[in-house]
Amino acid sequence: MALQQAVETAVPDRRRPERGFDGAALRADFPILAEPARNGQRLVYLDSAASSQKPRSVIDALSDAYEHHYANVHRGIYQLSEDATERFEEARRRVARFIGAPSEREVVFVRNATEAINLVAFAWGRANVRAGDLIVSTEMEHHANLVPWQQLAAETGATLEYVHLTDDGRLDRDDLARLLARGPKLLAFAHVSNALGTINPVVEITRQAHAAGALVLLDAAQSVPHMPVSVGELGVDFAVLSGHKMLGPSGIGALWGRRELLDAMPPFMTGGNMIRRVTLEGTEWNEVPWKFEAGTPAIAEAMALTAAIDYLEALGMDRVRAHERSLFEAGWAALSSLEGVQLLGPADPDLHAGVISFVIDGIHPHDVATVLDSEGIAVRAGHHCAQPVMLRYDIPATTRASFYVYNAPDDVDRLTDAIRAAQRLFAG
Amino acid sequence: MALQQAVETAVPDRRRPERGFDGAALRADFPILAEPARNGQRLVYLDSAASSQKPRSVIDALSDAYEHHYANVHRGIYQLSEDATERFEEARRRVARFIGAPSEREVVFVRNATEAINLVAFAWGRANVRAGDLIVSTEMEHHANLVPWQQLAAETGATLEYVHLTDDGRLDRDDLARLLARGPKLLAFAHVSNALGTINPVVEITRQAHAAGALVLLDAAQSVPHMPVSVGELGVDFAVLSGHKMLGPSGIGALWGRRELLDAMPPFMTGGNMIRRVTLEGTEWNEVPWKFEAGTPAIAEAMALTAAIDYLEALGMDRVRAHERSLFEAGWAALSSLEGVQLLGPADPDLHAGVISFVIDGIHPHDVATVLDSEGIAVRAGHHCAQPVMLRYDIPATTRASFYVYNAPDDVDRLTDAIRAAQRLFAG
Amino acid sequence: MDNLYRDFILEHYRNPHNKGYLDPHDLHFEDSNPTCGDELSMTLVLDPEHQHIADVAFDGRGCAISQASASILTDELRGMSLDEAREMDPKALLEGIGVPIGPARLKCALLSYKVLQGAVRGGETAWPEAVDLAL
Amino acid sequence: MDNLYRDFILEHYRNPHNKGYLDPHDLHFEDSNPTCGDELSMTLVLDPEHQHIADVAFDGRGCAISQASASILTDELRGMSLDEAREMDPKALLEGIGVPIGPARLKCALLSYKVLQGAVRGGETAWPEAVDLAL
Ligand SMILES: Cc1ncc(COP(=O)(O)O)c(C=O)c1O
Ligand SMILES: Cc1ncc(COP(=O)(O)O)c(C=O)c1O
Repeated sequence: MALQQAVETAVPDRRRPERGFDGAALRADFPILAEPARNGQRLVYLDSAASSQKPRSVIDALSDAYEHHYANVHRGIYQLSEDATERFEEARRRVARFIGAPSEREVVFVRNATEAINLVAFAWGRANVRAGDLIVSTEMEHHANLVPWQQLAAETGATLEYVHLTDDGRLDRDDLARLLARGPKLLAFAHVSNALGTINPVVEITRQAHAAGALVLLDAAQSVPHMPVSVGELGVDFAVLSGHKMLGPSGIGALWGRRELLDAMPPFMTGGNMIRRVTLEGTEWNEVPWKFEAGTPAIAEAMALTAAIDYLEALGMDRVRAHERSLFEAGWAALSSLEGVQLLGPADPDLHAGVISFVIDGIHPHDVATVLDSEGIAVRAGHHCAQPVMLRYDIPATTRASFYVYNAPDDVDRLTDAIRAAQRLFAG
Repeated sequence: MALQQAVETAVPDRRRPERGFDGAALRADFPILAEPARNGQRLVYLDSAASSQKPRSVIDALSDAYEHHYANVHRGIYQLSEDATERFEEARRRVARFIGAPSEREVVFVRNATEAINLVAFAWGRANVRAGDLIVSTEMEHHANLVPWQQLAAETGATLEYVHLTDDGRLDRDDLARLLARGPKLLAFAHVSNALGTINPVVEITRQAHAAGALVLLDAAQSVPHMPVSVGELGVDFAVLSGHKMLGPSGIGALWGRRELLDAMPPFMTGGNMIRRVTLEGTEWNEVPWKFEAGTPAIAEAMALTAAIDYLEALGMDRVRAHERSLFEAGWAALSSLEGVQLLGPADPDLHAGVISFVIDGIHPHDVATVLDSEGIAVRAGHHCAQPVMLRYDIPATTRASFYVYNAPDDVDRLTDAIRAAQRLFAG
Repeated sequence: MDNLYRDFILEHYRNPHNKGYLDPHDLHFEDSNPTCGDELSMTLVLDPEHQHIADVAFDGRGCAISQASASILTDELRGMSLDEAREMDPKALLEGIGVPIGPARLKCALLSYKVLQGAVRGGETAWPEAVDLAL
Repeated sequence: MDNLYRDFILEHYRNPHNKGYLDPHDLHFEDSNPTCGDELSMTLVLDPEHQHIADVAFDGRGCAISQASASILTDELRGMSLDEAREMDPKALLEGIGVPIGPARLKCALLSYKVLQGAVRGGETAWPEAVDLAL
């Protein structure tokens, strides 16, 4: 397997994680990248921030689940169902370990990061936020970490404020301090911005927020797939992620929350599996995390998420980060050398994940994406579900190239060449 | 392929759907049923009401999705994403057609039937139900169609009443009439009871409910997989289903609702994809159905649901129903001939789906399930997430055998023999 | 797709027809495609009977497809009756563009159509059903 | 698993040890497993120093595993100190049952343990962590 080789040939790097690994060698593990795309050209997939491609091992894990281990989980008194339950719960343990959670009882399976945030907004929010309370989010958030708080504020009469951004795409720390001084109930912010690539200093900000008496919800959708993340070490109170962005299947994600917070929260959705006892008069809830998992969960998807975590752990998350950091540096250098290309977000590679958002003078980002697509390069163009970022920088949209384990310097070259070609084309 | 053969050898049956088809011949299509289970015995899977097994074509559709057509859907301006979007939306059209919905714009993808009911309880319920209003559910509902209404009633001050059951497991129509006379806002009931097997007369009940001014939510989780269902012909207002019970993958289900109802409802969860425009001040929602689909959906699962529908349509839903009806008749006859076995639900095969719930004198249902499991027979034992049914018949639990396309008379024989063996064992 | 920009569209984008603002005019409408920020306005002058379109101009900013499509659409309008404009099939415009437009960019291609409809129907209209996928 | 019922458990289920109700008694507790309706009560008589268990009986109805496990557990209790009973490892009971219990039935097997804990600790206790999977 290519993963095996990449890990082995990269052995010296084990002690030098700053070196990363050869992404091109991993492509053989990803069927969609291994096959020739249109015009015989190799597909250059630069949209992993929207959703990642899947290695053979994850696809096989799904088949294996349905071929050998499938039954509904929980309560089934037969071997197949006990086996399925054990594998489903094993996935929970693996997610917990992967994100440094103290206990798997703190990991709730959901569809995606969006549902995880909504769960907190509904279950924690409706029980804890009152008229006049303050919630703080930021101007760089994905809509998933904005709109649920707008809704919560509208329903409860709470106030929602946003930390503003600096010109180079960082959180304005003075503005943050000013808002924290007003004693918010919650600070909800992203570890990594999907629209700008900015990596936020989570430990520091969390310390400040806690000192101000706020709980912290971390949107880790763009960090957990790309760098070592330990919710324990970061000190946050809630964290959310999506499996489909970390080599896992669609339809599965997770909420992590501190046990005492989850215990105290009422449920969100209700139905089978999250219940201890139902009578016509009322209901007793199950314990966490099951209290928050109503109905039949994404069983095979959870099992396949284990395979995704296996793949990432075999690479090593510090080396995944090193790999993407080197791609970012190469991409940033190449694109900033082009005339008429503006790059968004901080230039410092310590503060920037493997996401490069840019605009080209005189060419609309949608046109850039279409031209790149005709060259076999998949990038995203639009507001990246972060319209306030577009408003902040007064642009209609950006083009975004985002990197993952299967990208390599040759992808940066193809991207750069294609942008040059687009510029020539539009210059006429 | 076994499906092909079964359909072909069953050609005469095409004109005589009452004949069904040979379930044993289909097993070759289901990898988990084709392999020898423990002790070299064939697995007799009689828990399809909890979740069905998956045919090779569905498993392959998942792999195919990830190997050739995977990208995030909507908004991606490159061929791969447009292809994924088209296939995802094609799944929506196929679900709409399969359940006789007038328009695919009325089909919302969710995780499962439970989420679909919660969506209605949150979005429609919070906007339309007031203190003093009446909601009517029934004593035979799955917890998924009970607890969300308990929660809605508790939050709004509405009253929740339940239609009682007759001794043979049907809805008490007098009780229903009495409750409808009180002018409820909503009647929520199951097409088929998962705990009793009862098939409710949906058309009649819906007509009565509409005459009383109530909307009707149909829990079709146990009917859509097993018989022809047309929401248009049934005349209901909302219907819910789970993909995993109809040969499809876990993690995908659907809500169907009348367009004008969905249009008028506020969203449920919020985030990316369900939004037209976001500013820091507020948000404009997307159109239905996307207004209700926040975040990245279960993309590959939707695509594979298309393959499940293909499989069922190739068999023909009238023949699926005829097949299960004949298994029900065989099972009911065999089990009622055993001494000390009580069967629940109506004896009339027109009113009973392929679900047989029973209790055995002197043997706890959990012990029955464990003994059957040791014989390679997977049945469910417990309250089937329908505790009020257990209270109604004053039993702690039942053992339940449920049939699907891959079952055949030999499964009924194995079940009957194993029950006899359990009785001998416990008699000592 | 590959030559989408190469020929027809880029030509119209670089050298748009009917670009500008008619003053005075009989009809005026403007709209935008919020997902990509395309903005478009259209001004129309009618014949003395107010039955036919005598002159038309568009203004706006945005992607090549939305601007080219406005250029192509407005070329067709002179002499057309208002009824004909109202009943125009959006597919005709897509065909007029001459290159396949992927679902994700249908809104770009149809913004000019939507603005025209707003002008001739006297108020905002829904996106044509064809753009559902692009939402 | 195959012989789970055949031998030890079925023997205890058919001919339970220590079944009944001690009157008078020093400690009493009862509990149920709501998911399957198993019910169990336990009565204990202590030695004069109130340090050791002198006699014990259980009563109840439910599945073979819950009833057999109560029979097996109560056999172990006579002469045991209250502290020992409080510190008893639920795994010891599972081992005492002698056949593997699948996760879905752990609660059946551990109901007697939970009832004992309720009696010797003077109030309801949580299910042992081992049954998490069975929830
Ligand atoms: C009648 C009925 N309704 C609802 C459900 C809930 O389905 P899910 O767990 O897929 O949400 C079930 C599942 O058992 C059911 O049988
Ligand atoms: C920072 C961030 N948060 C949340 C989300 C929402 O993820 P999902 O669509 O999987 O719910 C995304 C996805 O783009 C994201 O980038």
